[in-house]
Amino acid sequence: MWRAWIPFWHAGVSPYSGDVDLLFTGLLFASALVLALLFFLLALFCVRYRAGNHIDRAARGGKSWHWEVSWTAASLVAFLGLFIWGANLFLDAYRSHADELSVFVVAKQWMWKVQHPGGQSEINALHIPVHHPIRLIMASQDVIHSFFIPALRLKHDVVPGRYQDLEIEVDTPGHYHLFCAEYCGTEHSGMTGEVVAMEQADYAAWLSQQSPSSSLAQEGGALFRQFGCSGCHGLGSKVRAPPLEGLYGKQVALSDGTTVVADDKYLRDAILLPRSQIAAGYAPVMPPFEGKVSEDQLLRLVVYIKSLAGHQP
Amino acid sequence: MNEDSYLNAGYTLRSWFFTSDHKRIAILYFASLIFFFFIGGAAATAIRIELATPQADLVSSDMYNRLFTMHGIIMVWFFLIPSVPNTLGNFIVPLMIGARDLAFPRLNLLSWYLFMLGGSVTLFAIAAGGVDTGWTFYAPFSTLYSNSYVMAAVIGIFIAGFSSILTGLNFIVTIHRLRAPGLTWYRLPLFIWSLYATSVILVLATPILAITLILIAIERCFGVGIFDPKIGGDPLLFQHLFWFYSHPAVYIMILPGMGVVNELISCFSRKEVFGYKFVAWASLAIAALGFLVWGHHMFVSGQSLLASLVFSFMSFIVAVPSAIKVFNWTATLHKGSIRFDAPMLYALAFIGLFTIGGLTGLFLACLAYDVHATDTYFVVAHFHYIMVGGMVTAYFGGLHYWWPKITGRLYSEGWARAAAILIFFGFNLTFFPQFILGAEGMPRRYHVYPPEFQVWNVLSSGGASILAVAYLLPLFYLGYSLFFGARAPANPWDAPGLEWQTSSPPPEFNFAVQPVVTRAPYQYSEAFKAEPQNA
Amino acid sequence: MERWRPSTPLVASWLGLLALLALTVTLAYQPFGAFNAVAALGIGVIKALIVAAVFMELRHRGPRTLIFAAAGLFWLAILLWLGSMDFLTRT
Amino acid sequence: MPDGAPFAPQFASVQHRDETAEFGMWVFIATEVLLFGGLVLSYFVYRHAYPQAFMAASRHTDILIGTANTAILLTSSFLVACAVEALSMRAHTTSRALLIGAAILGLLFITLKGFEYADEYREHLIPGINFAFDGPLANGAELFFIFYFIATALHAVHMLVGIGLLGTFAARIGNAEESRIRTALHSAALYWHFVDVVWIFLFALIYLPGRSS
Repeated sequence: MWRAWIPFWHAGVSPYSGDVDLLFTGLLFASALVLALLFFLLALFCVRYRAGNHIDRAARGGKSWHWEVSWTAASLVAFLGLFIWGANLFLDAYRSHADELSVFVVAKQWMWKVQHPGGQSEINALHIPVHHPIRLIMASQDVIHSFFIPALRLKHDVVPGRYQDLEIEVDTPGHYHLFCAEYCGTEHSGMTGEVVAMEQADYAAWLSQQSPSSSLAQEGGALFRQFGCSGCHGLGSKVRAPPLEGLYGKQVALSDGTTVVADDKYLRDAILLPRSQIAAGYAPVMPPFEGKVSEDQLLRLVVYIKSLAGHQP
Repeated sequence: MNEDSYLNAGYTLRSWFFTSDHKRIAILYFASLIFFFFIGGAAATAIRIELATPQADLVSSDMYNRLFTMHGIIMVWFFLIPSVPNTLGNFIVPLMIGARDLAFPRLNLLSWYLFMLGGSVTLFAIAAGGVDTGWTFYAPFSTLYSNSYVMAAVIGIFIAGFSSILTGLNFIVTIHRLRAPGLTWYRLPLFIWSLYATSVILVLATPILAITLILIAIERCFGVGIFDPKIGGDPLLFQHLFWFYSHPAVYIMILPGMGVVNELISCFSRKEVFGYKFVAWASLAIAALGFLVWGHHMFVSGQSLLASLVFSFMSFIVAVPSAIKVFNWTATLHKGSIRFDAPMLYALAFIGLFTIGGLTGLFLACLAYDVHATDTYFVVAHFHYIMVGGMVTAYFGGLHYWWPKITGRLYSEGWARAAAILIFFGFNLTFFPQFILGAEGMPRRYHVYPPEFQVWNVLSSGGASILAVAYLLPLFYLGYSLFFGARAPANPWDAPGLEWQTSSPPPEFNFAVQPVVTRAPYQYSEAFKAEPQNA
Repeated sequence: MERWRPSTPLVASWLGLLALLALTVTLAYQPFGAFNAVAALGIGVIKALIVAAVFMELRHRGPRTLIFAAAGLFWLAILLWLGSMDFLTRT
Repeated sequence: MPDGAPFAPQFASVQHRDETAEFGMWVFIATEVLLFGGLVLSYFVYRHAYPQAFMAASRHTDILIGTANTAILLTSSFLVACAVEALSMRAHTTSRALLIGAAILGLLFITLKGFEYADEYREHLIPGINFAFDGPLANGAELFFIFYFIATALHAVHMLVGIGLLGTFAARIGNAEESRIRTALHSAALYWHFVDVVWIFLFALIYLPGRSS
């Protein structure tokens, strides 16, 4: 590929990181050009027009606004080009792929807790298979953190009170730094870990080694009964509550006439602050669970409801 | 020293602390700022020593967090924001526009007292145990989690904010109302234009900081949070409010520096500034556009994609007037007759360093690259190139340039040039490695870091020690000149500005007769020599 | 002391303001849906304009004062526009 | 400052000084607009996020006191405008009486506000001190009341400053140098009208939403 011809070029560990590096190279090249021109002119003028140097200083030719207009226009065009390049790539990072794998990340002072759908959990580490898009669904238990993998040129803040997600994909197996990039208190610089990218087979082996007692969905199901959710949402309950089977990913009509897609964020909000978005045709009777469930429990409940997606209501 | 100099108008403490003379108030500010600069500098020194090794060895994590918070708060609110406006601006603005004082002299004094009160409360917060939120005070960490002296710091900054507002108000009114007869807008020196633009930001952005700090204080005091996610508040709202102030505040910190550089470049190349009107309006364009870009601090925070796109676009646009200025300064040198006195060395250093800072700003405005670089040392290096490489360098340049006018004494040119060169090299050695650290992904505000980053950190710390020495030098030779320097003539640089038409140091009410202005600024050419401005 | 009577514009503005106050409270109780908010803020703007023009004597002032009176509002508009843009367009 | 001169040395004339002072007050008002502006942005952001809660919470405010206070403040502004006009006609006694009247109306406003706060305390509507809001909309309502208390308290602080200024000028009319008083009163009046304008908007944001449902 032609990028390999760029001096000092290293192939990135993912297609996206390679694109960002190319953008960086472009920015660097443009800046170097401007700087070189500027420093050359500064040096030239300083030497040529130093006081005492006998040289023609007669009135300049040409109108000054010609110069003004040209360098203003030149800057504007160059900036616009860089904007479009950067914005285009940025929107790329937010595209999602159909076959992605969901992994939950809970940030708290001062650790990263990762939950795989199969129930495997790990601290300050994230094991993923290569060549497979992974959707990280992230929540913070306390303050704002930021999930940063320099090798992938990606980061995203984890703001408390909402799910935030980020898709990553790694092509080269290896260990990569994971940093918290948003200042979060005393041990901020200790809130680091590693992303371990493995070949598919190794990853499968790693998953089975972890031998969790139950999957996230099963644990969520247990919580679902423990918190008494099943009393109303369960089959055959007396209270009329919306059925959750087959809900995930569908359009939900709300009482105020709008519709939303029942995604992770919606489920999260519906559990914590149920009455902010009431499903049409139901009474607003569900108590809010804000402050009653931790982010860890919450994500299990969400995974459980997700796991009901294939069931018939 | 001439008998009627403002320095001879009284020798009692009362004549200083209850003065309404803008020149004396400038001196009060100047003394206070030196003090704050060295406190902030001491914190920076400790940080750089700690970061020479990857592990924690000098201070604990809590202490480290307090150090960088203190460095940020002191340097931003108690040094950079008031630096040029409140010292050089206070002193020079009325002189430059041919006025006898600022429009509201007692308000000016009140502004200094507010500044000192705010500074004292902030110093109390630091002495009592420090603040560990970073200068950005991000909620909910600052409101619900930090157990340091956030309240005191917030109150201190809140008070200092009113000092900024009063100064800005005073400048705006003064520049509108007190210009000498004949001094039309296009005859104003560009320093005035840039301070005018700065004042507009001071007046319109600082109140948002005030209200944001009130909200933080209330959330901390009563535990009820307008930003608290537990009751549905949004921490990002805090960031929007904070950066609505703090991004324009960056322009508060650089526009006055640009203003100073205009004066220096034109004086030492003996030429009028190229493209005067473009440079003048570029200042106002920066002040206005600077309000439209704050969201570029939040590209990875989870704000909407559309908002990110708009803010990125505006960030590129705001770079255009800065580029215009740089090109115009360079063009000013063309066919000049350039002298390399110390102030000119600072001005040339400013152009180089500001351009590097500005160009790396484009990297950060560029969405996809910002995702990688934000909250890393790349950002740290970028804004230090603007604030230290730009503003502090310009401040030193302006200080040397107007030193004879302010004190009536001449400093040692050799020492001054040596210091300027040392600052330039020390600065680059300190901060250029930080670009590399950031590009490689070292997050900012990290107390311990992976060992592979050490080599660049050691270089940076080494540069910082040179920079520390270089910043101490002026203290000595300028201090020496106060007592033993040669007497300065009224116009040592042979410059046409009104401030040079009165004696050095100026008399109490600046001008014996009201000056009348008959021509554009920066008329350095021989043709105007015979005909003084004040005719 | 000579006799002094308030000038007509002052009195008219005062009565107008009170009338607008009555109107806005009345309208608030009518079920107009989203129009309620528009009416409340619209009448607020009219009242503010009356106070600014008559009580604050802006109608007698030149462009410089008008620019500065408008500057605060202009920057407020920037704050509200760009500030709420994020919240209105989040997904 | 040289004694005896009617204006400070940086000015060329009394008129120059007066125009400068008025201009300064306008710049100050621009600052104040933004001070309240930050709160208004918070209000709109949360009102957009919790429209139902904001309406429900708004219905818990006392529209009677709110409307009465608006009328009081509008009238007080009117009196101050009259006082400025009267002073320029050299009707000192009338001007003083009008200022005292305006200040008393201001105090009445503060008093009513105090009663309103006391009512809200009894109804458990003060976040952080005594807050209980039944029903599903508690969170949004709490955000509304946080805004309500911060905005009205900040406004009340401005009122108190203004009342102090009006009282001072009422006392000084006729006792101090005429043109100085006129300039200063003119600036103080601008400030008082501005506080009035702020209230006009706070009234629309706080008391009016949700009345029809």
